[in-house]
Amino acid sequence: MEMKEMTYKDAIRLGMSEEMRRDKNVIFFGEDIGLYGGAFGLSVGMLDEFGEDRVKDTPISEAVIAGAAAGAAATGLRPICEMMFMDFVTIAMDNLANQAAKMRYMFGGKAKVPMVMRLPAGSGTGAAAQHTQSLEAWLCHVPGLKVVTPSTPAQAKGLIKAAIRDDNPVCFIEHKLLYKEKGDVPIDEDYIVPLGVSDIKKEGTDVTIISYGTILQKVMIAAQDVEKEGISVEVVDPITLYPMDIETIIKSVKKTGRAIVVHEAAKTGGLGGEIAASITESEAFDYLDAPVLRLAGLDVPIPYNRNLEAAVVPGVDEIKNAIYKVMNR
Amino acid sequence: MEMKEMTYKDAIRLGMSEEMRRDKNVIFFGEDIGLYGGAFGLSVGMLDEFGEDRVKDTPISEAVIAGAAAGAAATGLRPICEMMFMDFVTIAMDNLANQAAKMRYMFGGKAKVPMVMRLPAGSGTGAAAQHTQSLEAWLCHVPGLKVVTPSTPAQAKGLIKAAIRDDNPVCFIEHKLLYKEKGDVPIDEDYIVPLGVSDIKKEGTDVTIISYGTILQKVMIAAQDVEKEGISVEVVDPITLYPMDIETIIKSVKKTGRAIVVHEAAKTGGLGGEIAASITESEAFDYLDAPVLRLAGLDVPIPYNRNLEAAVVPGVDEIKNAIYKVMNR
Amino acid sequence: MALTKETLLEMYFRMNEARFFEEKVAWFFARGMVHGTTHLSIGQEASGVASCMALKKCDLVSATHRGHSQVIGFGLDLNRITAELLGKETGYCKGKGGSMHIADIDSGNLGANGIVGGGYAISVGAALSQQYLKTGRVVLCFAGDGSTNEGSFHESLNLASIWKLPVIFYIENNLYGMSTSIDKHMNIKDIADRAKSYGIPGIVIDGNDAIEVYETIEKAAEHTRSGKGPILIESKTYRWSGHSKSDAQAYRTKEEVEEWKAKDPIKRLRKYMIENEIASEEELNKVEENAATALEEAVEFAINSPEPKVETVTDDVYA
Amino acid sequence: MALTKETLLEMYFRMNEARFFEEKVAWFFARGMVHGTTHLSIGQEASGVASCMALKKCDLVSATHRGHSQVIGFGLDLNRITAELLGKETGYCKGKGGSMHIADIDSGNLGANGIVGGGYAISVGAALSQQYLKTGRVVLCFAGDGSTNEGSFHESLNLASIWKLPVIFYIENNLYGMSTSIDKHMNIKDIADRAKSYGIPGIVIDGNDAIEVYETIEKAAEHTRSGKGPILIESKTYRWSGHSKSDAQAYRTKEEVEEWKAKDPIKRLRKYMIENEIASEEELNKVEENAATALEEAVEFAINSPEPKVETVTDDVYA
Ligand SMILES: Cc1ncc(C[n+]2csc(CCOP(=O)(O)OP(=O)(O)O)c2C)c(N)n1
Ligand SMILES: Cc1ncc(C[n+]2csc(CCOP(=O)(O)OP(=O)(O)O)c2C)c(N)n1
Ligand SMILES: [Mg+2]
Ligand SMILES: [Mg+2]
Repeated sequence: MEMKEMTYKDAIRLGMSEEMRRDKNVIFFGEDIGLYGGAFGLSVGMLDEFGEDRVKDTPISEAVIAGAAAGAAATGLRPICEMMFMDFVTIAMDNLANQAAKMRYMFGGKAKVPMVMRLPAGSGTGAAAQHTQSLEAWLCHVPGLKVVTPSTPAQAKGLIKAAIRDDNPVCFIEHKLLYKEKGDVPIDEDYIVPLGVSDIKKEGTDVTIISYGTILQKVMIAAQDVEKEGISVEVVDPITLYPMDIETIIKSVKKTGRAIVVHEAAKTGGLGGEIAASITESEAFDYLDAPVLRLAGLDVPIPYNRNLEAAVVPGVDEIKNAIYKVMNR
Repeated sequence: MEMKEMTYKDAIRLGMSEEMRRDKNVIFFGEDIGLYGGAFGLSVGMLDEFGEDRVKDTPISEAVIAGAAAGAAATGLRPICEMMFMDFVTIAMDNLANQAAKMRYMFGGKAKVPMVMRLPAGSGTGAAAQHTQSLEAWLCHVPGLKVVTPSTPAQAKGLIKAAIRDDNPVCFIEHKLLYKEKGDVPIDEDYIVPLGVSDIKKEGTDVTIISYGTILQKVMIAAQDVEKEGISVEVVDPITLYPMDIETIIKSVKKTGRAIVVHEAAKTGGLGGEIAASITESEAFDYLDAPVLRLAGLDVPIPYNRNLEAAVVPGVDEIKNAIYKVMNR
Repeated sequence: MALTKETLLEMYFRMNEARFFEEKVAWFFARGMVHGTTHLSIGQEASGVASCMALKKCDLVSATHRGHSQVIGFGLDLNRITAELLGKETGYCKGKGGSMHIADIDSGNLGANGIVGGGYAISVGAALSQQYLKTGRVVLCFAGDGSTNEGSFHESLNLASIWKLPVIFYIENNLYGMSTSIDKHMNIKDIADRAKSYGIPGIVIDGNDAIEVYETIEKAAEHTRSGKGPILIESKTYRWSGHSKSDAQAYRTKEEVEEWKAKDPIKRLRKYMIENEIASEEELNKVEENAATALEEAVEFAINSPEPKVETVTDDVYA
Repeated sequence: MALTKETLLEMYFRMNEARFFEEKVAWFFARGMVHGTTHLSIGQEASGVASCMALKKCDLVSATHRGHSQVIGFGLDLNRITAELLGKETGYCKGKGGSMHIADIDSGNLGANGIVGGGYAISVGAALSQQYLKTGRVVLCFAGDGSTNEGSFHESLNLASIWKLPVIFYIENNLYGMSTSIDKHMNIKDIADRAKSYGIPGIVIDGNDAIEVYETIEKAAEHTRSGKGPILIESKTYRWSGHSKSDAQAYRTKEEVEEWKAKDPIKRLRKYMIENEIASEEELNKVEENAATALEEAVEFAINSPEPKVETVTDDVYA
């Protein structure tokens, strides 16, 4: 596959742009996404290429952004809409969860709602409690939505394309701290990262770590570190958080006998519980040599101060300690 | 304790009324709660007793209902507000999760937000997808909120009183199907069900079932049924869903060696995962004779048709089968 | 375009269908034959039916929780509406939606909505599709007076205005949002005045006058179809029944209800046609009979339709 | 009440404090010395300061993400504001809030807000407390032009109007919501016109004229304090800097910015005081110097303050 190095952010833009070239029914709207290029500069240049009919600035009105996407999707378009920060989806939850997600089912299978909602998430930017949340667990608890999140530039491109082509409402969670991460991205316009397929990011035999998003990088560092000490870690990135390809995870845990779930979102009510419980109630239970551990954000709003903010999310050392813990049993 | 038989609904009203008599800073507002007495007739008579200054009808404006409660709570009142159906909290999530829950922490501990949001939840009423959800898992994933739910009339009274007296935003989830359930309720005005204390509803030795809300009744029936067959079930009702008294649950599981979590909310992303994972990662792991099972609602929006609706939520037979399953290992 | 006799008779037919249908719904509920709740629009038939009939065939409609007159006015099949009410497999939503979610996206019916104000943003999106795809179609968005206090009203009208979308926001002001009278839920006389916040036209009409409703919507559709942007219409009307199946109606007087019953929109249309010699008593009686028959057939169809199979509970969550 | 010299000098002092503070903030950011982002209100000092100063001592204020002038105008301590910006333990929020969440509920400052429009409903609630507790206090709710398109604006103004709450909704219209100019985000000229949707007064003022701002708010506070209900004020002003720390400002011309810089509210107040012989050049220079000194001290205080202990990260989630 021919590759080009680019950032996560550029990869998302490329994926969106390719789909917009391919299908004129794909449109894109949100706050300050046009001339300004989005709060993170992600969509810079898209207005120039696609024009005001297809790249549309909205007023600051998150509820109607989500609802209009649902309405447009149900009537022939394939809208991509953006919440400037994932935290603002709190304003759009009715339109997302009560309308977009349920329309098809409520109407007996007659509606189709092919929309994508882009959601920049996560902490580490010093933006404090209302601009740093990781709310994927809420979205995964809404039947009718799909929830995906890429952790590399290549995934970002392939996954946004798959999300746009999907006939359902897809929540596409982006990690702000990854925006500037670089990586090789297939330039093939048919390169797709299919929804619902977990990625084994690293093979190993002693312990399986399930993680996604920004913190996956710390997991990889921890995995490489302990490898030197003779502990072989398998790392699985689910990519699609809902509906999740749990089979791949279960298979891995049956092999390793140990599992740790690591995410940035607050621990209580986070996806860690869902994944841990799914593993434990599966046939992998009989293979478990240790309880499935969860390592996640503290149950606090995200503080502003840099040190405090950093203290909320597990670091490499904590991940290594968790590995030692499951190995020592 | 002197008791009086009354319904769950009347018990909530009694609890609210007692607190409003005790503390004139407790006020109550929401849609059609005054003259109409609320969509479920829960607050009938309260307008008469407390007058328009304290029992206030609002327009249909869920966002400001939640936000005004937060603002009033931060400035000296102790408001109780109502979402007519829990499903409508989707419209109020910003004010609830970004404002009420975070204010104290964001402001360095200086705000106090003693508000209660009442949330009638659950299916079984034929009200279809937008009037039947059980969204407690969302709320439990918001540090700064407390989440409680009573399953009996006595609890309902004692818990609403404790919620009103608590100095934090408390989400008080009510089960519509329980509204007409009768039970003995202490008439003592100091009767309180403290937040953060799980209730062992029934003692047993073979398996622990953790459940709450409407479906707890089915759990009790199933427990009594299997008791006749020689299986002794311990049933724990956490009552406070966040922050949960998990210690009582862990202790129970260490005793029984088996655990099942049963709830009505959709399985994926539901609290079942949280509870199961908390048990598994605790010291109870070493005592487990079987994986912790989760029994929960199907991952679908709630359908209208009576039979379909009933099929979404686990029934007594499914609970019994789950018990057999963990016992047979 | 002047209203033809044919159109008027069809309107009269659908208004009667709606009335008979809802009387039957009330009957079903009184007997506990239906699950859930329902919101009757008896008394609002001119508002719901004549407005839809003023649209062109392919225009779109978004309905409310009080949507029976609206969907019958739109021309949905009474059999399948009734079947849906009874939760049957043959219903518009295969029994999954019920009274509050009757929908038929294929024919442009974007669905009734259980969320008050839930139709606003959906309608904006549907109108965006029409504009972008240059279909020449418009969206008629039904909503109630109470719903205009939801944030979604504000965000939706503003966005529709900026983008000049082909959508008519049509507020059925029946004087109450549940138990709360309009003077308790807003501090202005006419909801239509809220149009000024968005720089769009706002019009008040007598929602019990089928002719005025029809002609206003026809003109409004023309306006918005031609690219002039959205329009807000306030249709003053009244619901005769309680808010939903259980409502003691302590918030209004019997006199008020009687006063409005005297303004029956169906009788009024009948009188108009007779006084203007458009149709004879006999013709109109015949139309009424036909409506009654249609309803009987629909009920029969619905009752004889099968329940959805329980296995279908997991169908259609995803496309 | 005529504006006393004392008040005017204090106003001038705080406006200068605000200006110096924000210039320093920009300096900190340019050097990467501050974490996060910030929104400067340079050019809006009259709007933010004079409005707060027109309140009575115990009145309440809810601020925005662009809240530095507002909280300085309110009279919060510059030391603790600066410390908060630097995330220090001595800051108003012990370092947990930062630029977007400076708050001091004890003194009636309900906090800046990171959610656009987040202050509306909070202010309604705070005003409800004042009304219910009969404190005689009013709430001044700051918001931006862009925020008036949020649903929360609509719901909050409507509820405040019905309940006749003592709250002033004060919109700082700086012509842009981030990059989106007002004519692209709404279809009307004056936001104050939106007051009509709620049956409350709506007033447009020159937000760069400290005197007009002060006098208008003083009258508005009187109005709402006396039980006449809320009021909407649109203060036309302009931000000189970009929206936040990173903004290429492609959406506006240099000429426009220069035009508004010529309308500097601080120079204007100075000119007014000199022309009306309220204060001499020397007096005013002295005030400016004092403001500069206050800022220097604040910076020193902040820089020398300790970082919060990492263990405090789990404090104060619950009361
Ligand atoms: C978001 C939301 N809030 C509240 C309700 C409960 N509810 C259903 S209908 C209704 C009254 C609606 O009033 P209006 O918009 O005037 O319509 P009407 O019922 O009079 O036709 C209410 C409060 C709801 N379904 N959705
Ligand atoms: C709910 C929400 N949506 C979007 C944003 C991102 N954002 C922050 S400030 C801003 C512009 C606000 O415009 P305006 O209300 O006019 O205030 P100004 O910045 O001009 O002072 C935006 C879009 C946010 N913080 N909150
Ligand atoms: Mg109404
Ligand atoms: Mg602005």
